[in-house]
Amino acid sequence: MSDLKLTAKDFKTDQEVRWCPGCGDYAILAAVQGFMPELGVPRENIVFISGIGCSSRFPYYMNTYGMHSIHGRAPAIATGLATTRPDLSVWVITGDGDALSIGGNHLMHALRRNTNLKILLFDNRIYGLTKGQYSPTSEIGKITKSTPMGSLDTPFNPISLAIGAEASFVARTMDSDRKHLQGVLRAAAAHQGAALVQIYQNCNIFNDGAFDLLKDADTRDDWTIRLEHGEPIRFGRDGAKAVVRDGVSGGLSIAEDVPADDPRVVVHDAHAADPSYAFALSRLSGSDLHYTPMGVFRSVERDTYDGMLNEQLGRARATAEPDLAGLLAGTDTWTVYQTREP
Amino acid sequence: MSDLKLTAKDFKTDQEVRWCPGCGDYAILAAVQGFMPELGVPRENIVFISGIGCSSRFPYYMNTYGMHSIHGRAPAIATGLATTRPDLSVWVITGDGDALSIGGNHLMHALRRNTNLKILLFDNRIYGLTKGQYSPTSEIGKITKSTPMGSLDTPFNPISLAIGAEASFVARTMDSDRKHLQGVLRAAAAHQGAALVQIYQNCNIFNDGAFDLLKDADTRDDWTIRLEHGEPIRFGRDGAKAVVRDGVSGGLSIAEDVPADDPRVVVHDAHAADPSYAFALSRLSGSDLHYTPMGVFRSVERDTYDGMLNEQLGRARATAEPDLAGLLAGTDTWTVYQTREP
Amino acid sequence: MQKEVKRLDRVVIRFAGDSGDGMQLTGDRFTSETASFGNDLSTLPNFPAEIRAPAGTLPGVSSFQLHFADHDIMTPGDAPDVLVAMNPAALRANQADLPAGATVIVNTDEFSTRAIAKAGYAANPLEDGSLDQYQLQAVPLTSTTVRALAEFDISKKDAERAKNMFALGLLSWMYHRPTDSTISFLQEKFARKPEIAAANVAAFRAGYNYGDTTEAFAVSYEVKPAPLPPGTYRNISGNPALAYGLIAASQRSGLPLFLGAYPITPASDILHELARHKRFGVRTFQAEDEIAGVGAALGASFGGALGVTTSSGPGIALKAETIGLAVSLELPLVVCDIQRGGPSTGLPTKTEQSDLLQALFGRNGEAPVPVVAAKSPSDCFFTAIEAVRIALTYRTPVVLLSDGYLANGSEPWQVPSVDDLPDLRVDFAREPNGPDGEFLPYLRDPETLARPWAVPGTPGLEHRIGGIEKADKTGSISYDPDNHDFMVRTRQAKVDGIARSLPPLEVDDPTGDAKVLVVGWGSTYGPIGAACRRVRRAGLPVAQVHLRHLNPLPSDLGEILHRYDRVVVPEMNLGQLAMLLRARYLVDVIGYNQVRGLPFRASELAEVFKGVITGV
Amino acid sequence: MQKEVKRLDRVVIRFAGDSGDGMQLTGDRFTSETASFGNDLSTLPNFPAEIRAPAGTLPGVSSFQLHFADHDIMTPGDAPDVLVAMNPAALRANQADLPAGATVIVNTDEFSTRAIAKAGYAANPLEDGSLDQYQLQAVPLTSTTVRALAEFDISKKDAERAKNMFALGLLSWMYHRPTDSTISFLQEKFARKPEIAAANVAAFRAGYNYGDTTEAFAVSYEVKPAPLPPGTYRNISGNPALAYGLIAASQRSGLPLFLGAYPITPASDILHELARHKRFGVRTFQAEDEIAGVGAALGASFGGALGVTTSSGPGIALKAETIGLAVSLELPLVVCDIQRGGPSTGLPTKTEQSDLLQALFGRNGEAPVPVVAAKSPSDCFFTAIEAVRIALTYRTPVVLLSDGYLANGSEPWQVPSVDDLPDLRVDFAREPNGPDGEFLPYLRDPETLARPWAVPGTPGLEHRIGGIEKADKTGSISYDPDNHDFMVRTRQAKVDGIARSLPPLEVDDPTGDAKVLVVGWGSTYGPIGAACRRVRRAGLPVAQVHLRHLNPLPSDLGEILHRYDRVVVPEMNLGQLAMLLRARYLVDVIGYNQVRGLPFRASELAEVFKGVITGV
Ligand SMILES: Cc1ncc(C[n+]2csc(CCOP(=O)(O)OP(=O)(O)O)c2C)c(N)n1
Ligand SMILES: Cc1ncc(C[n+]2csc(CCOP(=O)(O)OP(=O)(O)O)c2C)c(N)n1
Ligand code: SF4
Ligand code: SF4
Ligand SMILES: [Mg+2]
Ligand SMILES: [Mg+2]
Repeated sequence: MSDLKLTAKDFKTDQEVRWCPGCGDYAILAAVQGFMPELGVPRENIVFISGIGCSSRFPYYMNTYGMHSIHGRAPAIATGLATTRPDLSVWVITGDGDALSIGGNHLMHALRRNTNLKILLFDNRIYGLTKGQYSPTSEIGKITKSTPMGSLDTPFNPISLAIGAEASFVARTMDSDRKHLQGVLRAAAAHQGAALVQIYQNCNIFNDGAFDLLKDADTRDDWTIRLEHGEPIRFGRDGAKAVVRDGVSGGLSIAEDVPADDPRVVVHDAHAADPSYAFALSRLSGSDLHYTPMGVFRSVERDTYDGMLNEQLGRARATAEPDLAGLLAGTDTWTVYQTREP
Repeated sequence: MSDLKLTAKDFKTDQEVRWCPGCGDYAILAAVQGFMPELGVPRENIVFISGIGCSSRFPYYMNTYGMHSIHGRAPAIATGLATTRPDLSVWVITGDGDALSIGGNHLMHALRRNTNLKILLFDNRIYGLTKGQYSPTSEIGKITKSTPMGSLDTPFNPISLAIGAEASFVARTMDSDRKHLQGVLRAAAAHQGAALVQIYQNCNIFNDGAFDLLKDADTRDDWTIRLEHGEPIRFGRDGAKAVVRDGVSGGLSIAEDVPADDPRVVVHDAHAADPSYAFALSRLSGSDLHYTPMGVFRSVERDTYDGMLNEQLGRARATAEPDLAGLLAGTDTWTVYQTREP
Repeated sequence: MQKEVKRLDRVVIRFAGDSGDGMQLTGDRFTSETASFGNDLSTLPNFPAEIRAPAGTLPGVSSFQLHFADHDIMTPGDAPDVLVAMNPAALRANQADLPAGATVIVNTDEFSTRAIAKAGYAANPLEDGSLDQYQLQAVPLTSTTVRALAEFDISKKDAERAKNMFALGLLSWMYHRPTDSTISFLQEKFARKPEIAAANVAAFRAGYNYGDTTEAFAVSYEVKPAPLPPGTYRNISGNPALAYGLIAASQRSGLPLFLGAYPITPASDILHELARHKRFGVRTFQAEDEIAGVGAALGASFGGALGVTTSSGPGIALKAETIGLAVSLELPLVVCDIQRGGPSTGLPTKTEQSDLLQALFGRNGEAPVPVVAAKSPSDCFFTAIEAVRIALTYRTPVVLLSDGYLANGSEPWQVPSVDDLPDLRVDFAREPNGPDGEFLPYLRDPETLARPWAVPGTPGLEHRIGGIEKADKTGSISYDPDNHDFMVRTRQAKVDGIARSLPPLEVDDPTGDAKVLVVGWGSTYGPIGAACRRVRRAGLPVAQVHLRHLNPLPSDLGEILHRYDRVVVPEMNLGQLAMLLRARYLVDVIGYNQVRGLPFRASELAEVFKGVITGV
Repeated sequence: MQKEVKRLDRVVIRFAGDSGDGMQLTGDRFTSETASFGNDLSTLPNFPAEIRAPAGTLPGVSSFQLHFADHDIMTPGDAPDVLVAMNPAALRANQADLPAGATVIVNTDEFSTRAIAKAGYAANPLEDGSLDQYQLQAVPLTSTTVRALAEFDISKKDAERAKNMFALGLLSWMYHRPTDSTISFLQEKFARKPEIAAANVAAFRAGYNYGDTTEAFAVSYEVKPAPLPPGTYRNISGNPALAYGLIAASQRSGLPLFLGAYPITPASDILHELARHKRFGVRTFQAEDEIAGVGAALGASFGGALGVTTSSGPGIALKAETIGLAVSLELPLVVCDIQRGGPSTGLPTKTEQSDLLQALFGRNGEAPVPVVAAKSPSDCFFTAIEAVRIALTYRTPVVLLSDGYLANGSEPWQVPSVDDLPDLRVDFAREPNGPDGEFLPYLRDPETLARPWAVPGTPGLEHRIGGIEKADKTGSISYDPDNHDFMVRTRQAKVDGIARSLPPLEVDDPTGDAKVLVVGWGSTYGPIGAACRRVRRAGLPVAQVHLRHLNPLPSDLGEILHRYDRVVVPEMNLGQLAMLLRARYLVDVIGYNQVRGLPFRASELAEVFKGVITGV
């Protein structure tokens, strides 16, 4: 689609990348830089805005406009930019702490407002930059510097949370699976409105191997549920596992050895108007990653905040030209002619 | 259950109530004061903590311990209190702006942590105290002082949001329906952990009649779905309407003229482990209130944050008595004997 | 019968009633009648934080004070010559402010035994002689209004509601106010309910005629127009003036205005006002909280818009971290703090000047921010324009301080001509500025030390900025000790350098022989000015200087302070500017401080100044 | 062969390498060896904000400086006598600080052409003579370590990792350090991996023997123990000291400690430390953000706990509104600000003193808060206890200021005996205190002006408090102007009154004839003290006073300042305390300011002081 002839290299900066060797962030950076040319948007019209965290250093490494802002506030800052500059492609880079701990409220509101933002949440289930405290996605009972006897809070399921917050686009992908990651980015970029992409990311220093179950060749296929719109949800080495709907409870569950023609097998519908289905999908996996759906959970079109606001401006303007003098004078003026009386 | 012989009057204070005449808050206050004796907890062990808003003036009118804190922060403040004082019955009073706008993040985290708090959200779908701007629950397109051309943000569905945030108890009730309100309070009080109770509340100054559809005798029964655990979900004047499950999509929907023995009718299970069901229920009503479930959507038991933390303290103590001198000295000391050498 | 007409040079009227009695509306109407008549005027609305505190109680009382005159005046007046009390509570709540001889118009219909007791009176004040020192006008406002509206087909409740219009009519007669504007106002306001509109107009006329015909009202008063400089005038209060100033600045700079705000008293009306002017390309964003409000404004500025956020003390506290980011990013941003009583939630609907130090120092690290303050309702317009000028010229966040009194108080304003407004156009960066054809986002303008503003969409200027310390010129992350020291001092020097762009201060020292200088800032301008006039009338010399710029302080201020034997600084706080002046100039300034949630009384200040002068 | 042993009175060693080279660990070990040997010491860790910036790059360099001596010392030393450089980048990043004649130990294995270029060297510094002025010790650390561990069955990577222990062994030999503690430390650290443990111990020993046997190392050095006052000592850095102080205060007050915190550098370690001591009834709550952290702490205080929150500049900014609420509620609360470089995200891992004004004024309204500051790592312990004393006695939030240097730097500490710690027990309100048997939550103690602390669970004392202005005594909502003025002044008077509880300041003026006074606060204590010693050794008199209390300022400070001809205030900011002193005492203090993210150098300060003294 792009006739700009941009390549991944065009999106690299001269800044040396300062992540730990082996950090999953490198793979994500490479995948994003590799995808950017597809956007067909000139570099000057792309903006990356991040909060604070290892992941949030990302914008420094993208040769576009960028802002490394403050902890948790990127969605709010990006909202102001996207609302005034609909001509830009605005991306938010955030982490599980940045987006879900301090920044949870901004994220939720950005999603319900449906401002045109692409939000990439690097989820390593840990606070990396502050050296390894548990995060809102850390599994319960996690031993960290701040929880020597184990963490106590039930983690958020970011997909469930986003759907509960009226998100119009929600997806999940993996740092190491470049093809899948880029596929999800493609879908997110095509979506009109706010898109939340949860990217499982390995922090090899403070939470190494967190997602190995979904990476190791010998477990990957058994635990990963790949979602393709319109396709029956089958998975497992030999495709014998499937997501089926319990006729009674109506809930979704996993069935083994499912015959090819089994009617109970759910056909994935990312465009379902009722978010209940996507929500049910999001509950198939807990923090143990047992049966983890990957891909686009939900993608429905809805008017965007920026679109509607700019439309209101247009309508207001259509009714009458702006008249500053008239505004200042208002309707209730009087005139003084004479000067001081005797 | 109470042998304290307290009455509603014992919970009234000398402060004159400063809400507008006709405000729904009066009814809620009366209902809560009427319910308190049932708690069977002495007044001195009850604490009401609120944020800021008309609704948040509530604690001043309860003759218990109370704090009228700052905007949106009540859940955080109450968390500190409930965690250190498990002997207290801690109630949070908040509004749709206080809880879902500025305070959204604290609410979400309080729910996932499951600290033992009873959170009463007075939802009048408007900012009352600041004289009528739209709130996160206001219907889209709402004309207010701050949105003369109509609001643009898709409102939150507080029930969906809470379920997406891993809430263990979520309910909805109505200011004017004292019996139902008190029934919900009873269930919330009995629940071990964080309970969110959304109370539809009429602001007769800035959003009058917002919930009339569910109050007026001639529409009430047709639009209100009363949830009773273990009961088939039937409603409507003659009980001919019911919540049924679509066999194919598995989604929930409303059916008219449902025969008494129709198997499709859903039997309400508030204790369902999978929150997908409660979430689906929450989607039956949009902000137009068309088919509004009332009652306890979800109530599941889960360890509480305060319980687990205090258990950890107990375990730590069990291993060894606290020894301050030992702590200060640590393991790496040396002793200086001689004084200045020649 | 022909009634006597007395001529007065000035009158102070206070309308007082329940929050539900529409006193603010009544006051507003009387104000615009008075404005269009051509008097100079100044108003002071005063209401509780509750929306409708319970009827008949003291906390429920809402009042509106108006001072108008045939000469220019500076304050809403210290004490009312006339009090209109719609019920016993309104009488009791305001009685203390009444000088002997004042006229008191009471609505006798509301003086039931219950109401009298509810207000906390032991006995009926209308009968126990406790009002003997006043000229009491007992008028059954409610019943007379209801009777006057007998033939209208409206509810009794609606009829009673119109009693405030009856009262307005009565006072309009007493002071020869023009009535047309009110009548057309009512017809517009109730356009959708013509019956109600007609009833209110009728009540208004009935009140007017009541004065004209009733024996009790033997005298009416005439206050001639004030000889204001020729021009077109309107009445305006601070919040709309501020909103207009922002729109004007947007128009004159050619930058779209973006407001990110979260509602809070007394700042909300700026959001409301701006939301009505989308036609000017104004985008208003009601954010989820104050942090998102300022964050969105900063994001808009990054994109080349005029980013603004408005709030009051508690909200400004929440914005601190983001303002610090703006200091580090060096992007334009205007932060309006409409101050109210503090600390914490404090007194939301009352006025105070206690956020000055928060504006200056309420951030982590060395994070200098220019601060400007408005001195009167209409001055909010020009102060907003000045705040924008500084923000755009120096690429910096600017804090604009107003307060609850300016926000809601009003005064006549000579409408400025658009062409006289400053040209605020800015040059965005368009070309690389580096020696090797690269773009250096922190290469500064040698004069202003401002960095280039390169907005997304500009090819070749792609760059990254952030809150971590930046290397000089390149803006890349740098932990170098000397670079940090340099950048910290450079940001400070940039803000200090703004002083070079400021006009010399105007010292008001008519006789030139004053030994005492009064220094003020913000909304104390009126009371201080009025007090200085009194002092001079009393034959004592006194000088006055009022600061619009609190940071940086004007270059000539130090020299001016040292010219006088004594410097007095009245503030509605515990001495915040006083501290700054002492630290900066080592001058032993005398602070006079009140933290009562109300503007100073001119008479009181005058006594203070006299004391200092005679003490010299 | 018998090697020469030289005696030294003091040595400054700096270990430098990649973030991944374990330099901080190496430094810590050398420090505790040195501590247990009985030297006085002071350390300065210095590392980048990134976790593992890329190997071999300048930004990736992490260093640890240690100063130890046979006498008492006050700083980590201005310049290293010995630099251990694990790679070219480490050499290049630290070379500038090296005085001529310094010993430089480099790991030659890492000096590949690529690595040399990566560090930005044009040529190999080991060959181009650019190190001629130093005593160069070229040691193939990596390869020698790997060879030494040949027989261990561990990965090459693990073997190479042990090179820092080899270096530690070498320096332990050079300076006659006791080795047992390190060996047992390694066995503990790698308890779960015995092979790794054994390998590291072997590497450590190999390094030791390498020094002993290699020709190149002809000399070893002896630094005798320092004659510290008798007692039991330990080495401690500021964050653990602060955590212990809080635990001690909790024990001495009998109140359970509740910490509400959100992680942030350099404060996180306090959360980590306290989380390990649940046995003391310590509850640590990692909140969703800083606002929730302080909010939860305040809620805990309301319930009768010792509520504490810890953060650094950006987080403190976010807590501003809630601290204002605490001011209004008048509940005990301790807010610890471990300052770092600002503004905004600034320099997260560097030190600075630039939050003083934020601590004092970073809130809306008149919201006075007591402020105390620690002067050395171990002093964080006593400062925490003092902060708690003030919070509990006066029922107020207190800000405790520490900084990145104190947080991570360490020094020997004479372990106090528990019984010598102050008794901090408090009396909760138990009975109604009103004339009519009612409870008045704002009826104050006449001496301290503290209000009663009535905790939930106390029958008969049920009451409501909030952030809206309160009526005196009853605490009910009040909009009364005079009440507000009274409450504002009373809250201020309460904080001012704390000064009456402070001991007289200790002015260090040995000769008694000094004309110049140096005033400091916080972590500048060491450098200022060391500088004063140098000045005095040079025969010039100088006086020093160091402030623990920044608000209120001690009652005798004004008189002390006026005693001297000149007052110098060195600060790692642009002059924040200087401004306060000028405003309060009208003294023309001279500020000496550096904002480099590093502690002052004693030598530099000494020159500044001399300049002022000779200038008098
Ligand atoms: C206001 C504020 N609070 C706290 C911090 C400290 N801090 C920086 S990043 C971070 C969390 C990082 O975790 P995450 O968002 O998951 O990013 P990651 O480093 O794991 O990629 C914290 C607590 C800060 N910089 N600013
Ligand atoms: C930090 C802060 N921001 C804003 C406000 C102003 N404010 C007070 S209440 C309120 C919203 C009230 O709405 P809601 O929570 O729905 O309560 P209601 O009045 O409708 O009961 C706002 C914006 C404030 N007091 N403090
Ligand atoms: S700490 Fe973890 S997340 Fe951060 S850069 Fe290192 S590996 Fe990546
Ligand atoms: S404004 Fe609305 S919510 Fe507030 S007190 Fe009045 S009626 Fe109730
Ligand atoms: Mg993370
Ligand atoms: Mg509301």
